[in-house]
Amino acid sequence: MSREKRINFATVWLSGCSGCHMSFLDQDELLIDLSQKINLVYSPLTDVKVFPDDVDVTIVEGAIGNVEQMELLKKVRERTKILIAIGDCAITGNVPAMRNIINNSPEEVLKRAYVETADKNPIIPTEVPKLLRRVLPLNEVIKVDYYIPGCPPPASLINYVLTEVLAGRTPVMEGKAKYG
Amino acid sequence: MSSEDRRLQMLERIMREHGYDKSALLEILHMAHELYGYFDKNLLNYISSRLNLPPSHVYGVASFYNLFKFRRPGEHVISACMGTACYVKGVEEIVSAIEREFNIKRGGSSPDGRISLFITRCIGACAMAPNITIDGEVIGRATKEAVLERIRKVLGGGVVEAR
Amino acid sequence: MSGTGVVKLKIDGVEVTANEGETILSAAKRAGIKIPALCYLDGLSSYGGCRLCIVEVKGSPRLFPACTTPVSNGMEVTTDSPKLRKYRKMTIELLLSEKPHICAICIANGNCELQDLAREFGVDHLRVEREWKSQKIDLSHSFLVLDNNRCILCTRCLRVCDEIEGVHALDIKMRGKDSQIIIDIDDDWGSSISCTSCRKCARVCPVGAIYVRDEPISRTKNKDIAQFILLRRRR
Amino acid sequence: MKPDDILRVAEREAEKQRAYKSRINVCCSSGCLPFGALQVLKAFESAIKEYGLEGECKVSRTGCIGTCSVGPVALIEPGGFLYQNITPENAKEIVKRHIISGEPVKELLYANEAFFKKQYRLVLRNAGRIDPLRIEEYIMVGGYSALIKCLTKMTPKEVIDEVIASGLRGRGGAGFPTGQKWNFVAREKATPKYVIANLDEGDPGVFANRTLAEADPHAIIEGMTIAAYAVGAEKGYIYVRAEYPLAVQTLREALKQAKSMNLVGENILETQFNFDIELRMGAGAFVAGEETGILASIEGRRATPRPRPPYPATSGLWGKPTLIQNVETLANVPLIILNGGNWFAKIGTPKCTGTKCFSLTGKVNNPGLIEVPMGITLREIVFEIGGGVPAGRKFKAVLVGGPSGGCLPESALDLPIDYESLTKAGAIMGSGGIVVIDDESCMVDTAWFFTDFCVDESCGKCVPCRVGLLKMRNILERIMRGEGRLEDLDLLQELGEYVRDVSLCGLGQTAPNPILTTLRYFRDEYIAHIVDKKCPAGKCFRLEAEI
Repeated sequence: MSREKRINFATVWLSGCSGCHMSFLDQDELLIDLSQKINLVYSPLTDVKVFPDDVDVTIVEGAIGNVEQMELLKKVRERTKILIAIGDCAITGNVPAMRNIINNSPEEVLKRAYVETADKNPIIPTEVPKLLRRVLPLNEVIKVDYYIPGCPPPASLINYVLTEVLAGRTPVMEGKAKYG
Repeated sequence: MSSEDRRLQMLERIMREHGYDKSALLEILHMAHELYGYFDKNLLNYISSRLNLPPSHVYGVASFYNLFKFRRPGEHVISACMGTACYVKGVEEIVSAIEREFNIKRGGSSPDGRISLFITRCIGACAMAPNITIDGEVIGRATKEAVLERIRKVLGGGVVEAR
Repeated sequence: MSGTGVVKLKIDGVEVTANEGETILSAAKRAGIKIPALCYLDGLSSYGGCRLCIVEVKGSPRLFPACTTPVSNGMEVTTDSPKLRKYRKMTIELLLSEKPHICAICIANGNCELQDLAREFGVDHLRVEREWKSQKIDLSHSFLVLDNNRCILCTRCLRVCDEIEGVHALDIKMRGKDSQIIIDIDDDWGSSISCTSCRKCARVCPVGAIYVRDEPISRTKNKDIAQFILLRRRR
Repeated sequence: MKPDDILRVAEREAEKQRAYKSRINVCCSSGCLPFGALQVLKAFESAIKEYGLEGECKVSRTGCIGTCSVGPVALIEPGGFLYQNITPENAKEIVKRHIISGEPVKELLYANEAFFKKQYRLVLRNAGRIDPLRIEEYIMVGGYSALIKCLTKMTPKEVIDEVIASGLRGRGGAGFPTGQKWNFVAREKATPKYVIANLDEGDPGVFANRTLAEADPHAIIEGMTIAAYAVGAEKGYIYVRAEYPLAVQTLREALKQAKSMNLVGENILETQFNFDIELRMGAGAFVAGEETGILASIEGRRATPRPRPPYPATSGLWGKPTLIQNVETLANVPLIILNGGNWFAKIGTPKCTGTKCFSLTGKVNNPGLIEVPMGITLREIVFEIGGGVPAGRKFKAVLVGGPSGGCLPESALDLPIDYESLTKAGAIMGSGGIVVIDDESCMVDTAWFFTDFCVDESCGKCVPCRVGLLKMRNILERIMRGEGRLEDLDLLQELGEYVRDVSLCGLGQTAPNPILTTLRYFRDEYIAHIVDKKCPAGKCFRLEAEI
């Protein structure tokens, strides 16, 4: 396959543990097939700093927890044709969103994390992106085209969905969408 | 006889009149609520043992119905009707005004425990909407000013008596 | 309820013979037709609350819960259709959104009927916002745990406690969105006077709301327990 | 007592009443009481005494006359002069000028003839005309003669046939044919059977049943006893909202009287027929008005409905055959028995016979309780009887059928009132609430209010109602905060249809109506909130923005 026919592919990592990216890599030898079809234009695995224009498919791991992530995600959406939410954090908020239980209050969350439970130097950091009041799943902010649930989703499921999407088909999720 | 004993005796009489019939639970709860003004766990446990009903059943039934309170209400009770007509005619504004002036939240009591503010379902006096009930007396076609004034009066009266 | 007569009906086009008074769910099960259900459990009374087992009956615009609707002669039942599928999917979606269900940290992960249903119906995301209010977790019992954050209010625990164990230690307090499982007069489980610690509630809980501490959930769960005891008693 | 004794009671009472030249009926219903009706009653009484007219003019406390917005009111007979906004001071004036000098006090008369013109009072035949606390007056105006007729001249089957011929349908909301329901219960073999009179009128903005009970409790009791005779029941319950203390009190007193005259109880009127009635009070749960919810509540349980079938007709109270009927339905029954089913069937429309009581409230000039023949249009109700919206405001919508009714726009006003037309338009008959909404109200906010009501009143048993409705309400709140998205409208629609189709009971099945109808008729208001971030009525966006 010539390089021209390859599609521009990106992966994005928001509030998540990177487990979904690990699972993505767990596709092992199947990644070789995949690499024939894609140009990896943006990813935590690359050193690209700015999310490029004209991306065909982007997979996004993690929930939206702060304003920086919110901005990035909106940019990603604008510049991507097909956006796939990968993993429970991106789909439901999952573990990162458990902080929502604490009164929807970032101040209390920060206090809990950096003051109450600190062994040394109990100080709330100031040079980090501002937290949103609530951690949000992707589809509460932008339009998501496909979802791959799981914590993390098994490599086989990731591969199935990508194969279908790259082939222009709609993946059938009945019997496959397992949270957790 | 203490008033506590008297109340218990009356409750016992009502249960006897109903033949300690389990299906009369709601009637008996009504009576107990009227006598005590609210439910606490001891009272519900007592009813459950007298009627030989599981305690969880009694608590489940009592907490299902809105009319029953589980906290001692304030000295004066204000209830705002949230029926459709009252809502359309702006009862919400009156309620917010009461909340602000007396530092009280709907469903709760003022910090000094002198007044409670409840939201009730339609009391059926829709043609006179909005309706606010203060200590059992319905004020129809209520205005914010009139209601606040009335509450101030009711509270003021209490202070005079206390002296 | 159980009559002596025999009725004939069609379920998904298959001719089925059933006893008068029998439910559609039970008749379908014998015919090998699986209808999804969550609050229903063999051996317990039918509740009709989860609405997963809704089916279409020819001639009626209404949908009927298969677990409570008795069969009748000549009835034509459809247990699967695009509409039913869409509605069942919505029910699962709503249940998942009602509480902060986080499979990743749940003891029942991998042994959960709600999780299984989500997979079966392909509920791969939620269109409605999830509730993130924290609810009471009762850890006061020496080995039983009640985590209201995971409860789907199917009432299997209530029914097994009332109908099989014969105690009725559990019930629901409040109503609507505020409904919650309680023990006795909303007491801590550890101080309950009526609970016999028989753990049947944990055995039948379809999710991870009631479980035995430090025990693998696969060992705790036993969906057949109610039916098993019922049959033993009839012996 | 025997039937003849009852007839003699009527004669004696009539004689007593004939001695009076005039009669002042003071409405002491829940509507007029807060405005000093009792003081007015006292003022009339003392004025009559002062002028020494005790033998000529009878002052009577009665139930509601309907014009609740101008209370306290009093009706002076003969002539049917209706006085409004009476105070103790002008009560004396009325006695002086009207009773003594025979000149009606024009400036105090209720001048709005349109309010009564299109009404047709069957159920409310005695409301405001007799003293509800005196059974003798009810008997005098023909009360209990239908029961006598049934017990002495008709078989239960004939009674049912008459009701079937009348075409009467349940007034509680769904409109199921009453006679057919009676047939179902009558043919059941299990005993004992029960009759339940449903007076759990929980819909906000509705007070028709309460008014009926306060004004004419014996009509309910008589209808109920006839129903019991027809279906073979021996025990009945009247289930009343505890929020209606005066109705409870009135019914309690009326039951006592009926029992003392042997019209309820054992061997009624010395026949073999036994029927006892007990009063049961609700405790603040809208869902307890649902057929199976009411059963659970009377049995002393949480008022959670259960799936039907089995229907209460086969398996109701304690698993026994049970007839559940709204009190308004029951109050129609004595008339049907006395005048015949065919007479009744001529009133209203062919498919929807008789009349319906409505509580007309909201932004309308003449709010109150009305009774109209079926088939009348909403326009006639709102603009003729109700006198339209107050000056300076514009009509926007009318909500028909309580919290789970539908919000209908101007274009639907020519709809005839009957079960089918209303359902088709997205509303329901419900228990008869009509709330007029003007341009000051926001339709999104209005839909939110009703949805919020149903969220609070949901019993929590089934998922669609417990969770689905809550999510719908939350989406509305998002829209009202200015954070709505256009996709929300499709989601609301989908959720609404789901909750309607999948919910266990009538509450859930109709709860999405306010949202579904506002989406259908007032979509532009939703879009204004979402796209322009504007509330056309200036009501919303008061909730704090969240993110």
